[in-house]
Order: sequence, then C-alpha cells, then structure tokens
Amino acid sequence: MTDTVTGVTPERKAARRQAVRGLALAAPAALWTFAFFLLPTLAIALWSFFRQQGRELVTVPGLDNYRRFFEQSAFVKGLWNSLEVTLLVTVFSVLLAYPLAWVIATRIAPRFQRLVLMLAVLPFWTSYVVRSYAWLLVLAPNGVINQTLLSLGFISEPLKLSFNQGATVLGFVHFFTMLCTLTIYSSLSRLDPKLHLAAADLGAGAFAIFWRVTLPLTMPGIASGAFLTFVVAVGDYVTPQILGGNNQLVLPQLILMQVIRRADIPMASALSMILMLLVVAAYLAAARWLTRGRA
Amino acid sequence: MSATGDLSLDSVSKVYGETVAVDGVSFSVPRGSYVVLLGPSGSGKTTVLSMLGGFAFPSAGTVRINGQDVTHLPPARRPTATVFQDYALFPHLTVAGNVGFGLSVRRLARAEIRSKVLAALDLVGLSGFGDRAIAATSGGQRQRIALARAMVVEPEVLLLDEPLGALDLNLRRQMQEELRRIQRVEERTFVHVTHDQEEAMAIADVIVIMNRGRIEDIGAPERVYAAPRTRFSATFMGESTLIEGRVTASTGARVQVESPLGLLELPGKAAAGAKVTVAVRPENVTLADVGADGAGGGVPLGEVSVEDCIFQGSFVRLAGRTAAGLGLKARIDPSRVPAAGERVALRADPARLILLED
Amino acid sequence: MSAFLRSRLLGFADRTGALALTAGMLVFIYLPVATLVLFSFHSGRVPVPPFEGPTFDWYLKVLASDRVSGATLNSLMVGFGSSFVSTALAVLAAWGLARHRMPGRRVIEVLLYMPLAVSYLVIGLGLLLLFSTLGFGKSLWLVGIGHVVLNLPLAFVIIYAQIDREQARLEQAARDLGAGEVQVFFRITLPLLRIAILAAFVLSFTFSWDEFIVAFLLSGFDPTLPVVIWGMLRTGLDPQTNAAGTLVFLVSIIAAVLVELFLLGRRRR
Amino acid sequence: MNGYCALLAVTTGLVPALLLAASPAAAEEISALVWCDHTDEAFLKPFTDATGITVNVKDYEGTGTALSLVDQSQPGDWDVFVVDTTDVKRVVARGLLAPLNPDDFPLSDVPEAVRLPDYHTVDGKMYAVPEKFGYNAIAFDKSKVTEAQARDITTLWNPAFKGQVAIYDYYLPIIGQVAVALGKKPQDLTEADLPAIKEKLLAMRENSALVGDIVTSQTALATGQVGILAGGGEYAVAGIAADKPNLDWVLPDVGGIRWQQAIGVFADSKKKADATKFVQYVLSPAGQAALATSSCYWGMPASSKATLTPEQKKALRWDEQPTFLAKSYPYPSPTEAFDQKMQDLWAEVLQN
Repeated sequence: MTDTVTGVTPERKAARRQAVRGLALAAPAALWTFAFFLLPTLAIALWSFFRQQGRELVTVPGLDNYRRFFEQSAFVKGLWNSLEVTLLVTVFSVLLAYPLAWVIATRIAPRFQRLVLMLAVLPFWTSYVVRSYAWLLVLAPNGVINQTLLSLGFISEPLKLSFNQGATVLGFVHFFTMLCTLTIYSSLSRLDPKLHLAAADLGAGAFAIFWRVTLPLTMPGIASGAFLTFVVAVGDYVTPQILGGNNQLVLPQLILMQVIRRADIPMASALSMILMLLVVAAYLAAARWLTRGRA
Repeated sequence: MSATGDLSLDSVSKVYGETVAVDGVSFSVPRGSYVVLLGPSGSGKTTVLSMLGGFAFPSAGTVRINGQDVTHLPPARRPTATVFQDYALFPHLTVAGNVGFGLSVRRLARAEIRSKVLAALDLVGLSGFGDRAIAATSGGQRQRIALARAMVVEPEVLLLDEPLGALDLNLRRQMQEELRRIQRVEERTFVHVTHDQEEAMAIADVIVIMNRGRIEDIGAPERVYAAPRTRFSATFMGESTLIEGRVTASTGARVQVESPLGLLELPGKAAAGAKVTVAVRPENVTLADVGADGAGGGVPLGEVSVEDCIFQGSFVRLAGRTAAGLGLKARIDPSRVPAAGERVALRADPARLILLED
Repeated sequence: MSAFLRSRLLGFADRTGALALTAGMLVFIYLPVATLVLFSFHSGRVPVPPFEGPTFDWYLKVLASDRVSGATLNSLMVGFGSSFVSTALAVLAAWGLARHRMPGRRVIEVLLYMPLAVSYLVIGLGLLLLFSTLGFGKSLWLVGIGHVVLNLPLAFVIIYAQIDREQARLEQAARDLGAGEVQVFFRITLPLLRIAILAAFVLSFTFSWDEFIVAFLLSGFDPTLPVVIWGMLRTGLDPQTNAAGTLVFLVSIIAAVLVELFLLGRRRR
Repeated sequence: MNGYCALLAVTTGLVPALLLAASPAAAEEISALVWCDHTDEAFLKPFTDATGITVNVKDYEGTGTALSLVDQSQPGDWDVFVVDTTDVKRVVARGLLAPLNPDDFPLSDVPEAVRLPDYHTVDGKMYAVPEKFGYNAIAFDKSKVTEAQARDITTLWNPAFKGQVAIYDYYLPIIGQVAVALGKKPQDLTEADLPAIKEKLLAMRENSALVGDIVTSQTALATGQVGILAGGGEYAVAGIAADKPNLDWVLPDVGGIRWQQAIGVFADSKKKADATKFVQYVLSPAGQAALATSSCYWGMPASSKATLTPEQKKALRWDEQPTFLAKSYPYPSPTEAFDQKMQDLWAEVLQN
C-alpha cells in the first residue's frame, strides 16, 4: 500500500488492471477486425482515388473514377438498377414475410410454432449458388409455373419469366422472405399477449389493435429484417448474375466486371464505395428502429 | 480497536464518482456475532457488504478480519463467503455441484468434497437433494442450497445479502430461525443485510443501522429498539410518534420535558433548556381509562379525537389527533374499541418514552 | 343463435385463411428446392423440364468426383477452422468487453459490429486488394481469414447478448467461493455460454459452408464447394450441379436441424 | 494473468496447427490458366496417371479475365496458359509466355489453315501452339427459326425476332461478327468503326432476351427461352445434341467468326519441363479427343489425329471444316487500349 505515496490508490490500480485485462481479451478480435476488415476497407477507399491506366496503377489521387462513374451511363444505370432491385426486394420480402410470421405467431398452437417456423425457413440453408439456379428451372418456358398456367388456360404462350430484373427480384424475395420471417416472428413472439387484451378491453377493433399496437411494437423486427435484406441484396452478385441474364446490371456485377475482366481495381473500389454509401443511407433510414430494437 | 474484534471496519468510505455511498463507517464485532446491517435502500448497507466480500474496494479505510488486513484482497482470497440475494446458484450444476463448488476449486479430494457436501446439505436440512438440478428446486430450497454452498468453505465471516427477501412470510420466519440455529451451531460471524427491522430484531446479536452511508446506531436489538440514539433509528426501528419539546428540568437520570402534550417526565439526560424530541411507540400508548396498571401509572398524553381504528387480531391500532393537530398512534386492547370521532384520553408508559437530542 | 353461427363462421374463415396463407407461402418457399431435388434425379443430360428419370447416376458421379470431394474437404476445413477462430475470438472479446470496465469499449464494440453492414463482395474485394498488394498468393488461408471477418461479428453479437448481468453475478459467486479467474472462465463462464457458443459456431459454420463471393475472390487452386458448384454451373450443363446442390442442402439442413433440436429448442425464452 | 495467456495461445495456435496437419503433402503439380474445356477430370486424369503430375486448373472466360487473374497473382504462380490465338501476341508483349521449341510438338498433324504461324510467332520465336478451334456463329432452335433465317445475319436485329435472341457474353466475337456483317474484317477494326458497330449492337441488344456465359446461353437455348444464340456454335449445341436434336448451328452467309485456342508455357514458370509435358499431352491424339469433347464445350481439335468416334466427328462436322474455315475470320486482335475501348462499349451495350 506504499502506492498511496505516489498517488496511485489501490482502488485505481485495480481499475487499471481490469481495463488492461479487458483490452487484452478484446484485442484479438479487435485486431483481426482491424487488420482484415478496416484496413482492407480503407485500402478500397484509397484505391478508389487511384486510376488504372492500362497495366499501370496511377497512384496520384484524383476523382477520375468517380467522374467516369457519372460519365458512363452503364455505371449510373447500375446504381439505379441496384436501388430499384433492392428496394423492391426489401418491400416485397417484408410484405410476404409479415403475414406468414403473424400467422405462425398467432394462429399456430405454441408447441408447433417453432416446427412450422423451421419448416418455413429450411430452404434458407440450400446452397446459395444453387438456389438461384433452381429458379431458372422453375421459371423456364417449360418449367412448373408456365406449365401450370398453360394447363389452366390462363395463358396460351409461355411467359418469359427468367433472365430479367423480375427474375432477379423473385430469386431475392424468395431468400429474404425467409430471413424476414425469422426476424419478424422473433419480435412478434416477444409481444406480451396481454397488450392485445388490454387494447381490446379499451375498445380497439382487430384492425386498430394491429395498426396501433402490434405493428409499432414489431417495427424493430421489420427494420432489422429489412436492413439485413437491403445490405445483403444490394451487395449480392450471384442472384442477378444467374437470373438476370446480364440484363439491367447491378453494381456488384459491374464491380466484378472491373475485377475479373479488366483488373481495374481502382474503378471497382470506387463502385464499392458507392455501394457502401447506399448501405450507410439504408442504415440511417432504419436506425431509429434498429437501435430501439437493440436497446 | 481491531485487536479486540474478529471483524472490524475502520473509517471505511466508498465514493462512486460524485456519490458518497459509504461515509467513514467504523465498527467492530467479536467472533461468532450475528450482525445485521439494517437500513433503507440506498443507505450503503449493501456497499459495506460488497467491501467485506471483496466485490468492491474501499476508497479509504481498512477492513480487517481476524486482525488481518483484507481491504484490497479479491473475493477469492478472503476468508468470507456470500449468500447472494436471489442466491446466484449455478444453473448448469446439480445441487451437490453447487455446494461442492468452493471445495472443488480448492482442489480438495473427491471423497472429502463428497462428505463435506453431504454434511452441509444435512446441516441445512436438504439431505438427499444432491443430485437434483437447480431448476427442480423451490425458492426455500434454493435459499438453503446457497447457504450450504457458502458454509461449506468454512468462511471466517459469512455474508448474507438480503437472503430472505424472495421468500414468503411463513418461510421467512422459518428461515430466520434456521439461520440463527446454524449460526449458533457453527459459531461463525454472520453479516446479514436487510431492510426489514423485524427480521433484524429476530436474528441479530448486533444491529447496525445505516442511513445515507453512515452508521446511525449500533447495538443489541433490545437496546436499539428501546433506546435508539437518533431520530432516524427511532423511526426506522418501528413506528413512533415524535413530540417536539424543551427540557425544563434535569435531575440525574431523569428529565422533564415541556411539550404540546403537557409536561412529560422520562428517563434520559439532557441539559435544561435544550430542544429535544420525545419518541413514543404505539405499543407503549394505551387508553387512559383502562388497563391493569391503573390511572396513576402512566404519563397522561391528553385527549385525542379518534380518526381510525384498525382491528389487527391481538390488538387494535388507533390513530387519533389532539386538539393542537398532533397525530398520535396507540395499540389498544380489542376489548373496548372507540368509534371514529369519539374523544378518548391516552397515556404512555413513562419508562418507555425515548428522549432524542436534536 | 345467429351470433354463435357468425362467430363459428368467422373462426372457420380465420383458420382457413391462416392455413391457406401458410400453405401458399410454403409452396413458394419450397418450389425451387423441390425442382432442384427433382432434377437431380433427371436422367437426361440437360437438366431442363420436362422431367425424365429417375436416376441416381448424377449422385454417383458427384460423389466420385475428385474436384467435388476435394472442394468438400476444403469447405469443411475452412468452415471448421474459421468458425472455431470466430467463436473463440468472439468469446474472448465478449467476456473482455462485458466484464471489464475499460476506456474505448464503445469503439471496440462498433468496430466489431461494423462488418455486419458491409457487403461480402466489398469485404472480399478489400482482402483481395490487401493481400495482393502485400504479395500473398490466393489460397484457402485467405478464404478462412475472410470467413472469420464475416462470421466474427455474428458470433460476437450472439455471445455478447448472452453475457448478461445474471451471469456476472454467477461469476462473482464463483470468485467468492474461491475460484481464480481461469477457473471462473472454464467452470462458470464457458458452461453458461455453451448454448450461445454452439449456436455461434454452427451458424458460422453454415455461413462459411455456403459462402461464395469471398471464396471465389480469394481461393486459388483449392476452391471451396460453392466455388466449384459455381464453376459447374458456368462450365457444363449437367444435372450433376443439381445433385451437388442437393447434397449441400442436405448437409446444411442437418446442421440447422441439429441446432434447432438440441440447442435452440432447449433455450427458455 | 497466466491463464489468459494460455487461453490466447491455445486459440491462436490450435487452428493453424490443425489446418497445417490437414493439408496434404505437396506432390508434383503444375498450375494452368485455362478455358473451362480443360477442367474435365476425364481430360486431366490420364495425364496425371501417366506422369504423376497433378494439374491445378483455374478456368476463365475471356482474355481480359485471364490477364486480371495473372495481375492478381504472384510471378511463378502459373505454368500453363491457354489463350485465344488472336491474343497470343498481346500476351507475349506483356512478357508472360516462354518461347517453345517447335520440334517438341507434332505440329505436322495440325492442318495448314489452323496452324497460323503468324499468330503464334514473335520475332521468329514460337510462343504457343494451336490446340482447339470452333465457331462463334449462330446456334438456333430448328423448331423456332428456319435455317435460312439463322443464316441471315440481319435476323439478329430484325424486330420480328424481339425476345428470341440470346447473345454470348464475350465482346470479341460478337463485335467481330458485327464487323463482318458491316463488311469489315475483324482484324482491321479501328476505333473509327466503333460507332457503327455500337448501333448494330444496340439493335441486337434490343432484340435479345439475355446476354449470357456459355452455360446460361446453352440453358436458354435448351429450355426454349430463345430461338437464336448469337455467337453460338458447335460449342453450344454439339455436347447436348443427343438430348436436344432440335438444336443446330450455322455460319451466317456473310461469314462467321472462328475462335481458336492456343496453349503455351508461362515465362515465370518454375516447372517449364512439366508444363511442356502437359502441352505435349494436350497435342497428343488422346488429349486432343478428350479436349474436343469436353463437358464444358465441344470444339474441333487442332490435330487431325485426334481419336474421335465417327458420331463425335459428325457432331463436330469434321468433314465440313474446309468450307467453314474458308467462310470464317479469326477474332479481332486488339491493342490493350483498343481492347479497353471495346470493353467500355460492351458494358454500355449490356446495360441497355
């Protein structure tokens, strides 16, 4: 206890020991994330200001890539296509997932709920690459959908369902409906059933209960599902590449085109930066509910 | 001071940022005492217990156990063991696993652990429960398991953090007796935190009353109850009516106090002319016209108009108000219950009046 | 009487509606999977409707393929390795951050959460850029490193949420009973976290097992299974792809069902 | 604190140790950067069985992709390079290929029209040998389009066929084909021709249901999604002819585009002898046959000695080759700068 002489109380010494120990434990994960996530991301940010000239990397920083982005209509269109696809996917996934999650949470006997939920999201675990490809078989002119519609007499010619933006959206919606069902179900199942009774007791009708009690309370689930959907969908290459038929290319396709066809990493980096900006915008849009959900 | 007692605190303080949780607490108790730290929430009693257990370190002062300075020792290295509020039983271990935990981290031999665990379970009346999962035990059983788990490591001082708070009244009474019994058998120092003064009086050898981080009073339950040292402990240790007054005469061990209720004679020491407060406990106030000890035995408190009477089984709680507006409470015999609005005369047992200096 | 009938009818409509909706959604959800599985038994060389078959030839072919079995081994190694590292780092970090007062805790938390909000493609591209600048050739190692980056935040979130105050009290109790820090960690913290840890591990594994883009960008001659399947998709019209996809599905489903049955099902909510 | 250190050491040390233990001992192996037709086990295994050399293959589609892959690797990573014949000079200019000794290979088995010494030789040194060729012509579905329509290049941008067309996603043959349609030899293309070509490409794009890689185009044709595949050829239909007899291919009347692959050895290769052995295997009759009928796509073997069955020869139209060769042009061989221009144009076209 001679430390009191130097002004370091044992209390403070203990606090410092604790801080050092905590930091040491968090260090491996933090360093890993720093080295293999933050540094690469910063490298992307830096490279986006470089320029690929033939085989040469021009390391004089400049805005050339960003200028090119706005000058070449292919890139700007890619941005719009990405936004369009992702927003459609997010909206449809939530719209399809909510009723399903709601039915499972409110209309299925509690002991079967997890079973039905699991059944509903099991194909989530299909190989991601193969799942998109399987939709090609479903959407083909002689695939299930067209054959069913034909035999029912709704159409006389097979519809062209695949290799377009609609197919991309469908493939995405299929995947993300399952994801959103999970997040929405988890917030629905956490609702106190007494709230419904209380609202009904206060004279609210079924619709009013849903609109003024259930929906606001499940917004965190919707927001986290929608945000996840947005982040993953906006950055995905596989589904549009397989189902989109190179029509209406989205940003990830353009990014990979820069990487695998032209070795133009600076341009790919600039496009990646724009992709990240979209995610930041989506986060800000959903932050209200995301943070509330976490608290 | 520390030499005489087996547990002693010397000017212990704990400061969290701007807040002073414990402010210069000193006390010392001999080995084998059952100490109860009593106080309202936020009084610092739990912080004192944490500093005894090593979960918090004092900002100043010294804690000694058996003469050894343990102020800055971590929990694992102090001769203390704690029965936590809500028990903190390990849900992934069985009852025996929980009780034996402290022994097994000390790397005792398996057979030794087994026999000690069996003895501990026996002590708390849970023989044969060793293989149960924690989830399959009741609240009262958990309390006993927690106790056994703490006792089995043979701590110099056993710390109990509101151990009975989660139990219903009957079980609480039963456990109070159990705790007392076990403490006597084991002859260990128990430090027990509670905010329930009845519980404190039921089990304590020494009650330490805390308020706002300081000790208000310390002593045997009878003394603390009958002759509280401060206004706070007088009210906290049980219902009382406080009567402001001034000392008019002081003769040896008795004083005469002039109060809104007239002149009161009571035991105590105070200088003539000093402002004092007289505390009266309801059980020491009865109707003036009944009672075996006759009209002459008590100090008359004057007339009150009855506001309310509540039947409580063995007695009736009476609340009345004097003409001057002072509220008085009394416990009266259920044989005659006045009606609301009736005017009755009250008297008090003079030996039981409590003199508090301001 | 009519009110009774009305409520009966409403109840019926409600139940039928719920049933129809669930059934409809299940059809939508299972349509591509069922088609995939069906066409893995397709006997024709071209896996397009109408269905011919059934045959097990494609399965035999896939199982006999060195590329597929090599890639499966790679996927398993990367999956187990990266999940182990992710989970271990996440446990240490969660314990460190939840149990110790320290400056900069918020910064570290944000750092650890951050990769969740960045697309896999960008993460993969960044690693490609970093490693090729540093002169490291593409390899399975890089894929594993990348997968830890992807799964660490996930594992951290799961485990961090489980290290709650309740558990802190149990750890205090253990210390009070004389347990040292290491004993507390192995005898209290880890056992109490075992469900969260296993969930984090299995989830990390299934994500790694199915991850394509990072593996595609970073693997050299030792591709993981999704990369090989992608190659099969691009380089040969053949029901083998369906068979391989079905097998991958089977593995993932077994993992998912195990988690559900043994871990999540037991957790009290 | 010791416990913590132990814990950290375990977590950081255990995994690498496990993985190291699991990785197989390095046998003799070479790495080849190839088109997907070189990835079949049926093609690679005989070589490994005979020589003990394992061939690691990485497939790409398009020279640009191959060069990106090379740029993203370290010198010495690669040993064998399969590249479009028209790009050999560009690759040699980058210093990627090692000179070969013509005597090591049975070049006499390669017909004159395929040998194309000009393309394989720089400053008198031979850098690659021809191995396989075919056509980026018009593949079509006989049940949807007549042969006459398929042979007419204007069908591709005829609005009557809107939605019926698929385009193979490789800019070189498609731009080359449009150039031919405009009366220009692909080799003679300059930047000045690009606006006219762009106009036709956009018209084609307007008609097209999709632009796809080999298998996507194949799938689209095989599932009846489209009737015509621009840039298609035997590579798209020969392999599935047995299952889909309604599919066929023709060279357009204006003339078509011929693809040809060459194979060489990387200048930075540390295993040049093994790499050369592999090139020799590819040129051998058995290697040529396996390569010609690969599961990814079929194509004519460069060597006339390839051991193909009569049915296979029929599917490949072995006997018609002289006519086809006469009616077809090799890919454009652009400079790096012109190549970038064409890629930009292609990205524009895709996005419309």
